Amino acid sequence: MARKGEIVIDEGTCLGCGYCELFCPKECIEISKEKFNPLGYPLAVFSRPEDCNACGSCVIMCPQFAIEAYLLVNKGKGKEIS
Amino acid sequence: MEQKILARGFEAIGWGALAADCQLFAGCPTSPEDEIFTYLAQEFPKNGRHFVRASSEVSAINIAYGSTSAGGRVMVVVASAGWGLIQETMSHLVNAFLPVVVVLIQRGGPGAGSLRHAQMDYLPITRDAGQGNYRVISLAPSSVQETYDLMQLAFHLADKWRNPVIVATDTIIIRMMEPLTLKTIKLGPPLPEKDWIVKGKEHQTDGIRRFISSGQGFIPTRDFSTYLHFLKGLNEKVLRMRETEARYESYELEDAEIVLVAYGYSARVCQEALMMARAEGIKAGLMRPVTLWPFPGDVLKKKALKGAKFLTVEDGLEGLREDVMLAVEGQAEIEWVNVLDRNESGAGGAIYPGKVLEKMRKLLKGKVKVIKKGR
Amino acid sequence: MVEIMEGNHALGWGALDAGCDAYCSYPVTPQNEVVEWFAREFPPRGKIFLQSTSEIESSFLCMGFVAGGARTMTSTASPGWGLYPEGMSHIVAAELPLVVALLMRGGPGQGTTRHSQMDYTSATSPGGQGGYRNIVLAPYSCQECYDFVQLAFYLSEKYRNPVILLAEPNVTRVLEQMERRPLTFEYPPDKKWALKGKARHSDGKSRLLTSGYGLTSTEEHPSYLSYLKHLHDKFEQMRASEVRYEQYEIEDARVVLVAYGYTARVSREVIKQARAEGIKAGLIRPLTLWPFPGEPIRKKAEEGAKFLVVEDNLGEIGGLSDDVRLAVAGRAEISLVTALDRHNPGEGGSIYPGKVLEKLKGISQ
Amino acid sequence: MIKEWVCGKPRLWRDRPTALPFCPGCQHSVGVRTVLETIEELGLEGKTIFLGGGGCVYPIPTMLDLDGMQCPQGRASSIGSALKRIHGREAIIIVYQDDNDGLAVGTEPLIHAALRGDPVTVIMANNASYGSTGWQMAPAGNQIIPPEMEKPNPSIPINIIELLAEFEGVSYLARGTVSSPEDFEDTKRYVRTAIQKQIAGAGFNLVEILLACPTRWHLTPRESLKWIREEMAGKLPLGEFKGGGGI
Repeated sequence: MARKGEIVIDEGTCLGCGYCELFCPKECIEISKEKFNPLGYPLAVFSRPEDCNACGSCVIMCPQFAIEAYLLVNKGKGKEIS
Repeated sequence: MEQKILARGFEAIGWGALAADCQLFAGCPTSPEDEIFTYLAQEFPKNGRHFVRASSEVSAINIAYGSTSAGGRVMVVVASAGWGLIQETMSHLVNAFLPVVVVLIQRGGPGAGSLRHAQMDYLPITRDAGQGNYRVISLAPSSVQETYDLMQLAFHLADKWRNPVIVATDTIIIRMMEPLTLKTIKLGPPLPEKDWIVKGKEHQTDGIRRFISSGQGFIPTRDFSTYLHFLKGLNEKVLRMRETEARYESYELEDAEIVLVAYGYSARVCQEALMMARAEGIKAGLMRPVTLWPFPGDVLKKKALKGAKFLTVEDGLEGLREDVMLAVEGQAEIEWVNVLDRNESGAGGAIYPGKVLEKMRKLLKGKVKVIKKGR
Repeated sequence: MVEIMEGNHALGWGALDAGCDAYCSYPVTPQNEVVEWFAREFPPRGKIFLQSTSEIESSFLCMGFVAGGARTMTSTASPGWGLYPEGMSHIVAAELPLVVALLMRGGPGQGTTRHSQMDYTSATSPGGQGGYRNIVLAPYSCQECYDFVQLAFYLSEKYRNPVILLAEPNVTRVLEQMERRPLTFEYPPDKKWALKGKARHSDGKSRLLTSGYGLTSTEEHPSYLSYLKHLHDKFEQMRASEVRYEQYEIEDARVVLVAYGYTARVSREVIKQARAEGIKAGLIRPLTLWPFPGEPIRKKAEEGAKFLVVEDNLGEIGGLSDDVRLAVAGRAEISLVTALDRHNPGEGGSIYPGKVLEKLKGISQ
Repeated sequence: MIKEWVCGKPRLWRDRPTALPFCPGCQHSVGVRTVLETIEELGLEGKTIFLGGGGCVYPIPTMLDLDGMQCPQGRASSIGSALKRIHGREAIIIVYQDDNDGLAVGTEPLIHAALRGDPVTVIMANNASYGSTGWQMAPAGNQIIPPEMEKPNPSIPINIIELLAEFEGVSYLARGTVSSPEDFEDTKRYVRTAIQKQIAGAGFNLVEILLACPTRWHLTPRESLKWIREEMAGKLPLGEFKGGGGI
């Protein structure tokens, strides 16, 4: 089964620079036109989760360290979800 | 008709330098003087003057040393963090009798300190911070207009005494915006022509070479033959400066029982405190030194002999208090408001008029520890 | 065991016996002998000797040595001292201990290559930014060079603040008898603040040093004002408990000389000659130029004594004479013997006992 | 299904409630990430001393769970040389300097640390500007700064790699960027080689990282990265220039 990934973007620290959107090979992230953080910066949004394989390109390019990447696996020592 | 504009403190420094026909600016971008840097980068080249971005304060002051030897009026701008780097060359400028205007923007100290305002460099400004014994006239503006005027005075005094002059301002004064009247002020008789500058033998009118050295006394020069001869010359110059160049402003000093002593932005805080005190019936007055050195101590001595008490207000650890103690010579009580009396503990805190008034009331009731012991 | 040695080398032996680990400086006349001693004696003992590229570099290399917890010394002379204020201000701000030996040479500027006492003010009311203070010790013999440098290491670590040894080359170049007996001090136990790498600290927590407490808050100093209050209290503590001075024939003295360094040795000779001629003269010699011993001077002023400050600089514009004026506070007359009273106009001129005695007689009528 | 953590904020970076003190698109934190990840991978976090310079990088040491120091403007490589002499092999010294810090007032410490061959690793984060001081031009950026900035006194940008290449004491010199994930991996490899050279005591090593500073260049973050690849890397070529290919 293909690698299935997921990212979590911390909206308190994202400043909407757009590097994650630029470098995601699968275009899963988008700088939203509606959501803004308290300082007025546009926020990055995980718009197309289906293609994400947790490659981490967005994570290493984020200057605010705002993104955490996870891998969705059947078993392992990670956090249990539904 | 004089032009009247709304200007900020750092622009007044630029306009003042242009009014005094300053030929060269050398500096290295350090907060909080970066606005001056950006402003002069536009203004100086536009008016055919040199703007030199040095790699550090050490090279900035030495660029000034070189260009003043060629005769043009020269200025350097440093912030407190970087002030320690120019002291060796300041001492060399004094030995070589070379005029340079150094604008110091005081910020929190010591070390990198803070990026905000402070008045913590009183002692290094007024004493010989570099090697050897010397003194340098230091002027302290407390408004945008006065910054503009004192810049012109600084260039005049530097050329008159052939000695560096310090304009000691700070982060608040350079960032304030106030009305500014642009007029070149008349500063006494025209100064003699600089016949000591170096420009290549053939350009000298008398064809004789000129020689500038900061080792005067160690080697014989045109003006001084031996070390003692040089020391006598330097000592006499410093004493004449001390007698003739002290300047201060006084506010309601005549009947004052409490004399506030403060310079720069602290003096404006004291003017406010003065009004509040007078409203309460406290006979208070303010002496604001315009020249930090030579310190205008005589007026304080006269007030001390008439039984006045003193309150020095300074946004620093210590410094101004020492000069007041020296001037008053133990004849009066001296209380002290300093940086530890600020209103809040962050780097942006400030001394408020209320605090000054509170100390005045305590001083009147005599409930204050009298500062008699030495430094 | 008594040895014959010059003061420059005594500074080195004293540093060694105080457990100095690292020395870094830039050679400048007249302190080259100190640099040469460390270059010869430190490397074979596995200690660090580093000649820097300028005095600015010396001060910041030393800041690195002390930040790592090494007991460090540097030395310079007047022309180099003009480049130290920036480094000193940062070292004081980061609360790091350092010993600085400063040999005074004629100034200002390039100045002469011989002695003077013209750096009193730039040592006691420092030239760097921020209005800080350093303890300043003034040895005037080879033995005192040896003893004071050990005291300087102790005081610098006790207060985590640089200590300056102020001396003249005509004192430290003279061959004199001295006895090498190490002094013991109660040093603070360990340097928890030093940088070694997180794992090498007992509690495994990382350390942070900074010289910008207005920009950064740490556990030790959460706010800028609490930091400044701490500095202020530290300087007041030094003022209260670190004053040191010596007095010679002071009880019945009608004229009190105040001097340190070589002019203090001149003054001791003058007292002998004056007493032989019936003039009751005494000497107060500050061992710490900062904190300044104002107390004994104020006491003699209240007794109605006159003062003669003997200092090889431009006495009129401050230095020792300012501190005496502050202590006397207008209660007594102060006269000066200054560099302008030197015996010959060349750079080698000095203040001789004859000149001081002449002035002494003038004011004791 | 299990959610397994892959990567995210560097472990050595302390938590902070608000956004980093950097401008949007500023890549100083990405430059530091190359260093932090390398230190973690080589298991050196207990021995590392992180020295930050002045300007925009000044707050970085306060945010790291490493022994560190906020050094005065330009003096970090001197302080690093001294610390290396005391601790020797026991400590790994990382000097993280902005180019306004290292190439202006810091030239004397940098050049003489290289001449002495002190085995410290200097990361020269070059964004061609003075950053928080007011975004004046820094020595490395003079001529190559975006065109619309008129330059009062243009001077040739310092190419620190060429300057230090001849010194005997220098064991490794490389220049990379972080303007794409591939560049990030290259730069991280350079940083890793530099630290390994320091572990082996092979002498002074320096890695220059070309970083975006959108605020100073008056470009959007995206345009800044494109500008680095096209303009900046043209004048300051990338790659390993001395001591490449392992120890």
